[in-house]
Amino acid sequence: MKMLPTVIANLFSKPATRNYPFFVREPFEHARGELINDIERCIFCGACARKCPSQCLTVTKDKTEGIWTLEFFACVGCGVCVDVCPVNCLSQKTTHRPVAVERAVITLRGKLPERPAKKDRPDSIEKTAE
Amino acid sequence: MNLNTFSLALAGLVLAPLLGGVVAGVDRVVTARLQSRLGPPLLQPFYDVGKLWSKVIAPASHWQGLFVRWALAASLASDVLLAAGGDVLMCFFVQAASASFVALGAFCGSSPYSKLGAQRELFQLLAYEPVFMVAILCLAKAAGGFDALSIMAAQGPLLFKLPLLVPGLVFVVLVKLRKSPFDIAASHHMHQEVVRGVYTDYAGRDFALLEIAHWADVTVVLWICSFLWATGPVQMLVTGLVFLFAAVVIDNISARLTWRTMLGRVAPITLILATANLVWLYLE
Amino acid sequence: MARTVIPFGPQHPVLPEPIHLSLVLEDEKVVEALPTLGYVHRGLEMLAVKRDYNQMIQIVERVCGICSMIHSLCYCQGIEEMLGIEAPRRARMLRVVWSELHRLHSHLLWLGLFADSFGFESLFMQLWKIRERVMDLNEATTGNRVIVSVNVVGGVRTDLDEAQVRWIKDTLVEVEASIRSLQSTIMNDTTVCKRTKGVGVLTKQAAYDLGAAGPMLRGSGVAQDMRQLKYAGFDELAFEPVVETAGDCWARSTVRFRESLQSIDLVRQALDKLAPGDLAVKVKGKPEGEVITRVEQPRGECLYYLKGNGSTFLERVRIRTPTFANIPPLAAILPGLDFADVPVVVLSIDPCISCTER
Amino acid sequence: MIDVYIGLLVLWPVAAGLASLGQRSPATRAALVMATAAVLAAAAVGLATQAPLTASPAFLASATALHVAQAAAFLFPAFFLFQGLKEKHALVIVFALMQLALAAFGEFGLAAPAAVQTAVAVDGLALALVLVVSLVGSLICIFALPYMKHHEEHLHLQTSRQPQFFMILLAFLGFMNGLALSNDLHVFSAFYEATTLCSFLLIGHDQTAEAKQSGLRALWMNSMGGVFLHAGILLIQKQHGLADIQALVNPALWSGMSLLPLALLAVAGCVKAAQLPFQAWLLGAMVAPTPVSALLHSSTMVKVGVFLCLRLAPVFEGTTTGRILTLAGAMTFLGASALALGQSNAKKILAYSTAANLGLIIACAGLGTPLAIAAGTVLLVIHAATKGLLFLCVGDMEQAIGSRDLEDLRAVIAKTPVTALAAVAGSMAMILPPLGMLVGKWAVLEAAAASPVPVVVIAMVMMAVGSALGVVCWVRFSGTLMSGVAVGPQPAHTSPLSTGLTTGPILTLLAGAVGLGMAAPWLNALLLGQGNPLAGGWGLLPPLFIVAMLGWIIGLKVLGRQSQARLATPYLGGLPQAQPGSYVGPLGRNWTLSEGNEYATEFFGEPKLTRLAGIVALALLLALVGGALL
Amino acid sequence: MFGSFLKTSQVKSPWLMHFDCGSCNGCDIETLACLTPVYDVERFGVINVGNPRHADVLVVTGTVNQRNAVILKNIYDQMPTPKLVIAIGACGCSGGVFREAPNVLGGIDKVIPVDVYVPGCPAKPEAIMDAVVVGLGKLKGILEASK
Amino acid sequence: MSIDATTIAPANLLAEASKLKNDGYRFVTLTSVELDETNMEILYHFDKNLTLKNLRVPVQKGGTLPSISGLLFGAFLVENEIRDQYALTFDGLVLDYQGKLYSETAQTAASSPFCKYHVKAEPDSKTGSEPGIQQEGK
Repeated sequence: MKMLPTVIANLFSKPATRNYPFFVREPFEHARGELINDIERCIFCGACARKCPSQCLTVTKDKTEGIWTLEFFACVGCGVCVDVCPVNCLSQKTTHRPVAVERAVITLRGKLPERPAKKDRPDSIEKTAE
Repeated sequence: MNLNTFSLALAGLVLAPLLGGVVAGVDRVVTARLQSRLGPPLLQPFYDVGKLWSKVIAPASHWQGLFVRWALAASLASDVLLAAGGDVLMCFFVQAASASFVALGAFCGSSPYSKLGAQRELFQLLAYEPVFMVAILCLAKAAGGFDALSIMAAQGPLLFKLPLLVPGLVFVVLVKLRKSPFDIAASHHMHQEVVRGVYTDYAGRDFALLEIAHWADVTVVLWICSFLWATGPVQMLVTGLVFLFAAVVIDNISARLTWRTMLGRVAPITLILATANLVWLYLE
Repeated sequence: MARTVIPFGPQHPVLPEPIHLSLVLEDEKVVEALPTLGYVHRGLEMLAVKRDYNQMIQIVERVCGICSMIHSLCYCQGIEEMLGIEAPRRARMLRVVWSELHRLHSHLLWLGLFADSFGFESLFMQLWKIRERVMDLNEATTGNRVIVSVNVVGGVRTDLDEAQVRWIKDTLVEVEASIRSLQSTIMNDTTVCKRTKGVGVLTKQAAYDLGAAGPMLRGSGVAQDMRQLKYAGFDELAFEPVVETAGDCWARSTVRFRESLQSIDLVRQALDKLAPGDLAVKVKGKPEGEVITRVEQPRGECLYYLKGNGSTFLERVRIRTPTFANIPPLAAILPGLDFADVPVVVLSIDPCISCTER
Repeated sequence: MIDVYIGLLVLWPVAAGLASLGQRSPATRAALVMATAAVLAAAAVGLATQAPLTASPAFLASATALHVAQAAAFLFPAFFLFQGLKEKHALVIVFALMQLALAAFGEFGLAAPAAVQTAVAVDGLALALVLVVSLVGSLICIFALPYMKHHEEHLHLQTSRQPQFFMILLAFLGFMNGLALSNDLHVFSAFYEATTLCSFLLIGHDQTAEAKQSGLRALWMNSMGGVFLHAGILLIQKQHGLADIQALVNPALWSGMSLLPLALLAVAGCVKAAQLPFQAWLLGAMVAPTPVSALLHSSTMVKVGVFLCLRLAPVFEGTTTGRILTLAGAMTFLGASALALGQSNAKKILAYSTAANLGLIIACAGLGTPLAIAAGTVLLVIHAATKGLLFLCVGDMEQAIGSRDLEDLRAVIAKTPVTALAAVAGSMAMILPPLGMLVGKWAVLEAAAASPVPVVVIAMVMMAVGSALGVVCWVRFSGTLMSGVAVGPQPAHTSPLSTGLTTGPILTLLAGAVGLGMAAPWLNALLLGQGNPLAGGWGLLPPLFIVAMLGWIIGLKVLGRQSQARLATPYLGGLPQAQPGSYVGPLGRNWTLSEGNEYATEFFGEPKLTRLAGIVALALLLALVGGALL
Repeated sequence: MFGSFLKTSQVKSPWLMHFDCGSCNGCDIETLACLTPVYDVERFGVINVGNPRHADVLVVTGTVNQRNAVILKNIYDQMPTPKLVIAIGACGCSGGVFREAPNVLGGIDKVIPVDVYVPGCPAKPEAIMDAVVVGLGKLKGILEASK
Repeated sequence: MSIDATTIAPANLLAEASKLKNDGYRFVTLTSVELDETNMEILYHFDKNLTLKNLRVPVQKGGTLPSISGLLFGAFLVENEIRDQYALTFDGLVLDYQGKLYSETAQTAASSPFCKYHVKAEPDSKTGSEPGIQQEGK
């Protein structure tokens, strides 16, 4: 019986429901959503791939082209890669990643920079561990 | 049996379950609003039944299809009886038969939860049946006849003669609507410790038919409750809705009790109140 | 009398997480109950072989989504101890803010699930409605609703600005009012008391001997709370453990209810003591040696044993979570219960199976 | 012709019984039993075509017959006394001595009553009992043929005791018919004692210690009933100088007079009908072979009690004695129904249910209105058919699986489908509209509601609760039989006897129970004749029937379609099954899924409830006698 | 008309069943949050049912391990057709951060076919609602095709 | 950094544990640590007034320890876990899951998922090497 005032108040007030998807709330400023890579600026150093806790990023290079692959189904959105990116080409949108009906990976190709940046030097200990 | 009675009976057969469906829809919308939610569309129960109807699933028992249809037949028969102005006590017995078939079907199932639900359904039956039966005896005594027509023809609202019936009838409505605190055999929101209780093993089209039977039951119960103020169709409708609203509110302000509490406390108390009212009617 | 065997779980609607209980009933009274685990077991302690100690922060955060912040806090404190560094004061205060916000949302979540276990749907809805405000606080300040990912070795990643501090305080005033409006329902409502009082009683002695933790222990009258260890910023905050003595489900829910209000108070205290300063210290060296750290999770005492060998990879990460300690007491109190009370009692330990099995 | 019918009904079974005593050949015995069944059925139907009627066949009306009856009043107690002395059973001795004393007082201390006008009066009630005895009783005797053969094989007897058994069984039917037909109180009382004797012998038939003890219990209780009966008869003789039952049952005769004699007769009826607190003898009778239980419960013995009360019912209408009797009957209905719910022994469930339903009939008798009497009579007939059916089914299933515990009978439908389904149909006939028992219950309630006295209100509430208890009990009973998965360790599987002699009676009784059940409204109307107060109510039954039939036809069609369907795996919290009836659970153990019914022992525990209900019922019976004294 | 009503019903009444298949609780509580006042998926007719026999949509959170794979498969088999499976969170989609843990087999599509994947760690309630809508669209397509 | 722990022999374990229990210590948990190819140690953690007391018990791989679950029921779960993960057996477990607490396949010394150094149980027919300790993992 103690709940009576609360439920009656609920009946006569506006429901708390946000009518998503007809009404979408503005996302919070710092929300960590979809991970995107401005591939033009990427130097394919591989720092993100090494630091990623879920190992969902891979960076491979051939002679002229760098390939940045994101297995986005395994991405946990922690933002570690964004933090370690030396050229700030990685960023996170404030909106969540849309749902998908099939498994996929995101593969971005870009031109390699003229000279590898200094931070690209792999850490020997971590390398052997993987 | 004249043509008039026949058409009334037919109307009961068709309209009563539909009315029950609308009641279920109203219930869900009001429940949602009490919980500060927007809630489903009013016709959601009909979509649910339509969906269940088109599902394909292997039965849990060879017997369940049979019992579901018997339960539906009994529920509809009780509607027909009431609509045609028949004997309310008989209508009540017919409805109890429907509940028995539901429990029997659940016994035939293979999941332990289904059988536990069946046991609890029976305990529930044991708790509300006497109260409901005494309530009907009271109504009949106060109105001077057992048939629905003479009860509806009673002079003035019966509520003033039968105030002690109200807790009992609310109890019956709560049990029948499968609402807290008495949703012991199966809860109206889709889960509790016995999963879906007596409904656990019913699925697909059988479950859809059972839902329709449940609507028919709810109509009968609310209809009988509305006899407390049967001075006209509108008044009856309002009385029925008041009972429905009371049940929905109580559902939202109470926890589920156990069958031990229901059988040991609530049922005796409501029964004693109803009996006191009946004795009072006789002493008058 | 014939006995009924009920396979309760792993998939069961009142169990939020998979755990199996084989219940043997007689007239709906439990005569035998045996738990089975392993439906959430991932073996993530062994990921220490494949992930360095920094990446492990993200792993231990995901031991359990609900207590994620406090797991990483415990882990980071352990690594910091091994490295011989201490997080700056602002970082420690911020850790208190987020850990208490986590405790608040966890307790509200639990109170809701607990209400659902005895069929009180609207109370569940109401509590989760309030909880959404706390989730908004989490998301707005850290970027994620649940797994906030704020801890790093040596401090925190995220800062709060003045506007955010004010907003948190304002929101908490409303949240506190809403929670208090439900106090009488949770603690005094007739039907609720009927289902919780005297159900699943664990005496003080039994709770202590069986090694119960957290609200389970405090509900039985033992005033033990790891926050008394004064980790993070608790050394500067006024804090007294919440204790109830009845030892039943009611006592446990009351402890959690009162703790959620206490958490609001602690967040306020921490925000008031927030002084400008660094967010993290510079990390030097590699973890080496053994360390045990303990923190208080929403569910109770959480213990981390870490062993480093001087490389970036830890030798051993051992996590003892509160639910792991609470399952033996649960197994001890189940026999003799009404079947209808089984979910209530199981929920009353606030089972976090993903913590337990890791 | 009528005299011939009556003669056949009463004398043939006794003669056939005596003939069977000398017979050791099973074939001849079978032939005798079958012939008796045929003769009884034919004679009963023949009599029914002529009813209502009165007659005075020589073997009941002659001076010799009356002398035999007078002698019986001494001989039976003397035999009981002998038994009591032999077994050193104090209560048997006491009641036998009391009976002897009463018989002596009646013989030498009182003036002889006025001569009875007609020795036999066949009205609806008597005819109902005759039909029940001759049809249901005969079927049970036929069922007993294969059953007793199997039973004795099971007991490994050196010499068969079947000749004695069938002698008593058949004679019992004759005595019952005599009791139903006789219009002379003294002849009636002689038959009454004869049934006591028969039941004593049958219950003790197996001669185990338990059987003997149960037999003696039945003997002392029923001779106590005999004491009440004799006392009542003597009082009537003293007050009115009457022994003619038809003349006696005249409300005008009793206006303004103490109903004490009738109250005593009613108590005698309650004892025979195993009403609380006298239910113990009927429960004890469970140790006897199943045909005996079936006979005692359905067509003989207990029906004597309700028959006696219904006979006197018109006098009870509107009297305090009648109302207290209604209350006592309703109390038994409530108490015994609750006791039945707490039982797992299938035969005990049946026994308590019998006591309960007879309580309902006695409540009808107490009300005494034409509607109530009609309802009581319908209940009597349909209860006999249904309970007979249920007992035969339980007996058959018991022999198939070697246990009579409901928990062991779980899922028995897989082993003995025909019998199990018949049992389910029987239990449905106990509770479901529009079948007979329910229609009877309905009529009782409406009859009670017409009574203007608040005391009856309490009886009505008791009936409401008892009715709900009955529904729960029977749905659970049939649900258990039909349970989906056969589980738990099953008792040793003995060979079931599936001869035509077993299934024949079961199926005939099934047809009777359901058919009569369906016909109940018309049966009721037939008994009530003109001025049926429920005419309006009956009118709505046809559409109900139509809807019900439609549902049943569609349901059966679906059953036919689904009966071949592949079944879904059971929902076990997501756990898969290693093999049907088990799952792999904790400790790597293979957990057998077992099920047990809930008996809610804290509400329906036998010892506590028996004491409580017994005290209340005893108080009511004391009030019945005491109230009549005032 | 009856036929079209039935078709409409099937996409207007998705009863979902949630199975926690070794999730860290993050996605679980977000799934539950969907049912609560602020998100209230009952607007789309969604009810959280506890029994596979009544469920239309199986919502799975978490990674598959040796023990729960059997349960997951069993629950999926017990659901009536047509049915939808929604894999929630990084773990449900691929095993997420735990892919390389000793007792993890991977995402739930290792055991049962998945209709909709919801990325995120944990997936936001809005994303879960999106998944329900997308799944129903897919179901509608299947129903149209079967006409 | 190291922790304060008393090393005791397995034989003294029960006596020590019951002494701690009588002194009012609360059982917290066990920690199993793999030291090298052949050796492990189990740490027993007890708590009194927020102070931890640790017992360090050395044990051989695939060896057996006395179970303290009879004394402290709360220990049964963690002992089963260690049985599962490190294939150490405990004598007198009150509830023995037979190494199947977390998965259906019983763990043996040869297949203990949490050991970096696995014990090879059977001779490998291909290489013909003898059963013995073989280093795996890193």
